[in-house]
Amino acid sequence: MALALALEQRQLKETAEQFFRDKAPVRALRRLRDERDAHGFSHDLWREMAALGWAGIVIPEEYGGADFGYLGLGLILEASGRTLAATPLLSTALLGVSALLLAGTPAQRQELLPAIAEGRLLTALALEEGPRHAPYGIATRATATPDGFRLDGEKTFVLDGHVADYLIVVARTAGTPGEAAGLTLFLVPGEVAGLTRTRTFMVDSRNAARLTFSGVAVPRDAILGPVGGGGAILEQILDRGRSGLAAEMLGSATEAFERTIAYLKERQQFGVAIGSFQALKHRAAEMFAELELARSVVLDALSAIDAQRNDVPQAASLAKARAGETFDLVSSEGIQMHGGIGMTDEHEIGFYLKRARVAQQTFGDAAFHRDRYAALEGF
Amino acid sequence: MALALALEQRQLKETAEQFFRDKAPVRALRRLRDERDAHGFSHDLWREMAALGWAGIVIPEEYGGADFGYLGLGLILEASGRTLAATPLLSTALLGVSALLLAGTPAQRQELLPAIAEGRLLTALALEEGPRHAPYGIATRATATPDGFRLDGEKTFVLDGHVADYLIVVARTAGTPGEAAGLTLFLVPGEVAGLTRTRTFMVDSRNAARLTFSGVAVPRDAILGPVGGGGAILEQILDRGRSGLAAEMLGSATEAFERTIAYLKERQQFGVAIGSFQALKHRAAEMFAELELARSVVLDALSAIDAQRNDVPQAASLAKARAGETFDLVSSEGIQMHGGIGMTDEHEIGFYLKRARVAQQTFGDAAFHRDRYAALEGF
Amino acid sequence: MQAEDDFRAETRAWLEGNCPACMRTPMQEDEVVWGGRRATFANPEAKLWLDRMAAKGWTVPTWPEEYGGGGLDAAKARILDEEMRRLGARPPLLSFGIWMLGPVLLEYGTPEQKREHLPKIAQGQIRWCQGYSEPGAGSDLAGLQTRAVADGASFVVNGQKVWTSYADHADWIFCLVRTDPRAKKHEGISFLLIDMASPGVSTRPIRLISGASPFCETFLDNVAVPQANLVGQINHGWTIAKKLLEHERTMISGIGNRQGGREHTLPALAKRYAGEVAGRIQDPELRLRIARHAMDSRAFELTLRRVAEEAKSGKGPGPASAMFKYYGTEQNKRKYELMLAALGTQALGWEGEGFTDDQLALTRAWLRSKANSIEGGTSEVQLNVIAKRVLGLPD
Amino acid sequence: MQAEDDFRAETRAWLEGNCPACMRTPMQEDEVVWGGRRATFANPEAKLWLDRMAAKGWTVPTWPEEYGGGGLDAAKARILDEEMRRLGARPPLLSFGIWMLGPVLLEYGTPEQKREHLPKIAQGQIRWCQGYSEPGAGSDLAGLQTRAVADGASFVVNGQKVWTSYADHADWIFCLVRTDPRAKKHEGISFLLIDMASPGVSTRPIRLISGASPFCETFLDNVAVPQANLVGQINHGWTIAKKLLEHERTMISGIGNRQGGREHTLPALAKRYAGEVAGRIQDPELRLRIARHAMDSRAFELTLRRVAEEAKSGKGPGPASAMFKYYGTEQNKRKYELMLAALGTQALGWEGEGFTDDQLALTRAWLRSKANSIEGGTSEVQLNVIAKRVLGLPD
Repeated sequence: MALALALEQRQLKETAEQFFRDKAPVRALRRLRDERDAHGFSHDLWREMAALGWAGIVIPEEYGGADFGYLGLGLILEASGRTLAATPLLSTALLGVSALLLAGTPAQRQELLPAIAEGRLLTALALEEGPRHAPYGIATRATATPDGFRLDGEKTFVLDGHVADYLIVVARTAGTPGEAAGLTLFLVPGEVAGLTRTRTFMVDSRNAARLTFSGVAVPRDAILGPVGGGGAILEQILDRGRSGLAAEMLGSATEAFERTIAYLKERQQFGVAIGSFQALKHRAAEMFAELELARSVVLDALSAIDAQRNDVPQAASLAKARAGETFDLVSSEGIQMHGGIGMTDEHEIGFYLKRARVAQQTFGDAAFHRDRYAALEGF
Repeated sequence: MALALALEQRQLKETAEQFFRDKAPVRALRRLRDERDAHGFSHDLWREMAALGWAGIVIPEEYGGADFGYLGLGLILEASGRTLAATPLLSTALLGVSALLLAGTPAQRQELLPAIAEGRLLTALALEEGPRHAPYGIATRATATPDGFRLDGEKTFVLDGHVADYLIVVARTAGTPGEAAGLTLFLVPGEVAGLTRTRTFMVDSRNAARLTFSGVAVPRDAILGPVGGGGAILEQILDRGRSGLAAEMLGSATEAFERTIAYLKERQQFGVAIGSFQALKHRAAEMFAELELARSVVLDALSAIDAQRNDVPQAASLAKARAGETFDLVSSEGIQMHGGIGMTDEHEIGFYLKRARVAQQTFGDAAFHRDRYAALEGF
Repeated sequence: MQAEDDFRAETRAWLEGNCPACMRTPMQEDEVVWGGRRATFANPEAKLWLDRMAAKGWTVPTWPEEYGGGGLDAAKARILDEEMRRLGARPPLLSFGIWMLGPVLLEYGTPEQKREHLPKIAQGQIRWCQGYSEPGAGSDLAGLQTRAVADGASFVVNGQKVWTSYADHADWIFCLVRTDPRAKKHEGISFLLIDMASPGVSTRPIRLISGASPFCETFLDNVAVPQANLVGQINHGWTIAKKLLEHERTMISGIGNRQGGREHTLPALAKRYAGEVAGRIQDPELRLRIARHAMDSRAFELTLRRVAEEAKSGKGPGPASAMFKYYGTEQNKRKYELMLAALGTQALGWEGEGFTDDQLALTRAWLRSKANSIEGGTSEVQLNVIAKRVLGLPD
Repeated sequence: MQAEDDFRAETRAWLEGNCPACMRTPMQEDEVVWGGRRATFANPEAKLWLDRMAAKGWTVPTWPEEYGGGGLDAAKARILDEEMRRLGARPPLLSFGIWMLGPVLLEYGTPEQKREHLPKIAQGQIRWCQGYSEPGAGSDLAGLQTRAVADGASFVVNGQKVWTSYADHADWIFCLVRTDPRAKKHEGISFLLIDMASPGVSTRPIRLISGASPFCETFLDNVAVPQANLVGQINHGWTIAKKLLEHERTMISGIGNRQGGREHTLPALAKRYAGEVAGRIQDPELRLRIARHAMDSRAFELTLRRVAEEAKSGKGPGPASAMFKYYGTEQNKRKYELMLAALGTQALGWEGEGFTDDQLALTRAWLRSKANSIEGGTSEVQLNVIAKRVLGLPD
């Protein structure tokens, strides 16, 4: 296993960092917010990313992808995290592609993966139904009909759900909320009779949709993976999502940290740079250690996916928990160490604080993953 | 309710602090340890304390006590904690007296309380059976016989159990371990057929005994409180014990803190006192805040007992948890801030570290009391 | 004690008779009466209530009657406070003039200054704001650069203040200004009163990460201020400033406390959003964190009470206010982080559909709470104060 | 690669043929071979194993052959290490001479010094200890006061060293001494080798809070040391000292790691002592704390690996060793605190009946762990180093 990056990977990372600095700096996110952009991200930017091969970075070459693996995708997510770039990387390049790779039929893959790689098609994972991550807490029902299934239920916090061309809907074909068994995944077009989509405005200036399914009819070939056995696939999709999101959070936390360190060197009070105060120094050094550890677990989780290791769940939970707590810490300390100026909307450090908490709540917070890790490790 | 001390109480506290500084400094504890003292405390010291009225400080005047209440006893415990004085205050003046006051028959009180007040009689609470506090985890059986009961079982970590004239034994007359119902308290002489007592040497240089009861016969008038209903009384005894122990820990933590602050002012490195380093200053200031909060909750818990408030359980859990964590913190930081010299047996700060962990484990650690507090508060 | 019992009876009767019914309900933020030239009242009763209280001097009960106060001693003032609480009566008037400037003028003001300014504060005619911080002088407040140069009977003031709360609604501002740039930095500062209607004064609101805020930037551009508006001695303003900072610290440390009522809802919210099993919050880590917070809050509340009691018996709180400021604000921040953990994505809405008003307010309140440990002296400054003034650790 | 494959095959065969069976089992602390004039061996095989390895130069595989080393390059040394691990072979010799003094002499020693001292280290004939800290010079190591005054062909040394591990069993000591008391404090220090059999050297063991310890105080009373025993230039000893400190830091940061095997038992211990329900540790807070610790340990272990890999590809660890020292030792302390929480009063015995040997050893190990964040540079010093040398924060 490689935790140190190879040359090719380091180059990708540098290219990506430069790209986001140039094309999607924090002020681009601010503009999306201030203009209440209907989509919540820039389609032009996404097309440029697709042209660079990033939309299809984990897609096999036979479907027009770059086949660069999850570590490669993680590096791009990390770079995007530095500038808090709002893109469909998570919803589409990571979650949508993973679902298709893990469970798609050849026909489904052939239909969707090339279009995703070209940046022409967006997906969204319609999972959550409550305010806190609960992968098995699904009440949305899929009722068998002569032609397929009928979907009824409500979904919340669906990233890019209002613009996705295809929704990957987690519904229950059997069992009761709380059970892993009885879940089934469906590929549902974004525009379909009976589906209402409402865009919500989140504190991190990203979007997320609420979806209402009332009697949405889906054909049999919309089933993604085994009927009633979607739980195991969902966990695999989520672990990839968690690892990729951890990479994004790592990038954001690293950037927030570096900005804070720069401010500590620059800001003068009592005739000296505030970075000369030992209490702040020690807190900065502790954050450095946390970031170093976060970097290792993120790389390990991504490598574990690429190597198809059997400890992917542990590695993903470790990465998500630690990257999340590190980002929470660094963004909170970022505000405190910037003082009053950091509290103003004019300054950018606050955007990191806001993003940290939304990312923390996405796919399970640190407490969720600590509990899961302990259970996976048998205690 | 009074959280600020009245003049009379402040005087008692000062007297007690002076007494322990003179008569039972830390080096007295060291001597007890180095000489492997059979009792683990000084009987002479206890007689002096009794002469000052402290053995019977919560005993009503009709039984020869000072009737000064639990706040008074707490002040003496706090003072004793400053020098880590090993005395039967906890086992006898607090736990034994509380048990008799709460559940004793007039005859039991008349027989024992005056002797306790005079310093002639020691008691011990024989409760625990495992390494972690579990008031209802009692397996020791009390089987009814024609003349009374027969006790069979093992007890561990019985403070002063090897020297006590009377043991207050928590045994099960019904039910199974884990249940509150079915517990009964018994007053058992320390020297009785079928009872084996082994003194253990704890890391804090105090003593605690292991007791084995095999077929120990006790008469019916040895029952303390209602048969099978001892659980509720036990909790009341324990809450008084927890509050008193919290007071002792507060004293110890305060002393460890003050010694550390003095060292920060005295120890020179890099040409300045190490107390001028801001990182240490901030940690010292945080400890100060913790100590202030600990002081308030300890006073509140003691006042709650004296005022017979119905939130004694919450107040006791709050006091025990917070005093314990504060003492843990301050004693750990005490070692760290003293550096190498603090690690030597020659220096006294290490005794505080050792006492902190034993006191933490006595009557439930902070985690136990957080869980209990939440349950008591209905969540 | 008879006098006090009589006073209590009179007060109770007067309040019963004079406090309008709608002034006996909990006050929303937009119903606060701040007074001033451009005073607004949510309803006519609010104005009536202010006028009646001001007439008795009870907007500032302990100030001398000659300056518009009630002339009450501490015991009677406490009785008035208790009786108002008993009735649930709203404070008729809130203002920085009452909290901050008034006490300063009473101690340091000239008779003319007292006569001029105190009655207007008491009656809510003039609204004051505070001009302390500057862009380059935050924690290092004494590093302020706003200059006041004597010019005949006036000072000419130039500079920029920041974090001036409600400056855009205030009539006057009390300012720290540098009058001797060559003196040591704590020694060249003076305390000046400035009419914001003077030419050269302008303000601009500050938008926070939580959205709109009462804070402003205030620009002073060749503002002429009569020398009569100097409070205390020239170049000795720092003494006044320090006193005011302690007031401010105590005010802010109360934040967690004032909103104390809400904390009790944290377990309830957690049960509702995170689920409950057998009466317990389902998520074990969340439950433990909430228990820890509840215990810390209770301990903090008991400490506030203990120190207040000790203060009564002669031991003043002194630098302990730094401890309260530090702990109270950090505890308040933790409360909001726990709210977020409990409510998950429902506490992360910004605007628009999908969230209740309460949920959206919570998001903003969480963001706003991050300033608690910065404003009124950062947590770091408070820890420095404790280390130095309470523990006596060397510089 | 052929050469390496050949070397691996040869090495494997040699080890198979020469490592006694009882040297292939895990080593207890009292079985360590430290060498020296008064060397002790737990059994004859231990001596045989040392002699055989020393004859091949494999007690110090990378040292030059002329000084008793194996003359292996890094690749071959790694192969030897791997093959020894494969077999479970014990290290034939541990010593401060190998870890610390040897590398210094190789870099700074004169040819005479190398010829005199290195072979004796390699063969375990002389046991060394380190004389750095002094009672008044802990974190401020450069504040040391032990004086060495040139007197003819000798230095006369006076002073006191502390925390000299195993000084009571060592033959020689390498010391930092002050040779120019008027120079700036980092500039008047020299690095001196002292035979502990010299008149005027005495030692006294230090008892720790955990009981007996290898640490000593070492007193130097008019000790005459030949000038030929000066390593490097006079008054330039600080350069050597800094290099050695980095070695030490790295060694100590491995503590948590070396004992890593045990950490996996923490959940098992917690289940046994604190109970389990449905496969979970019963106490929810203990379970969470153990989970947090297990995750932190895994993250730390991955970081050690990552940085080692990056070092191979050219990016040296550099000041990152301070991060490892800091985090590793704090993590080790947390481990023992968790052990105590899990085992309750059974981890709080001091001696005598009522506790198993393992339990009593745990009590002592917990106490001993408190020194981890003090020895080899305190945690505070490590954080200072990170802030300054990694983050570039100003003094």
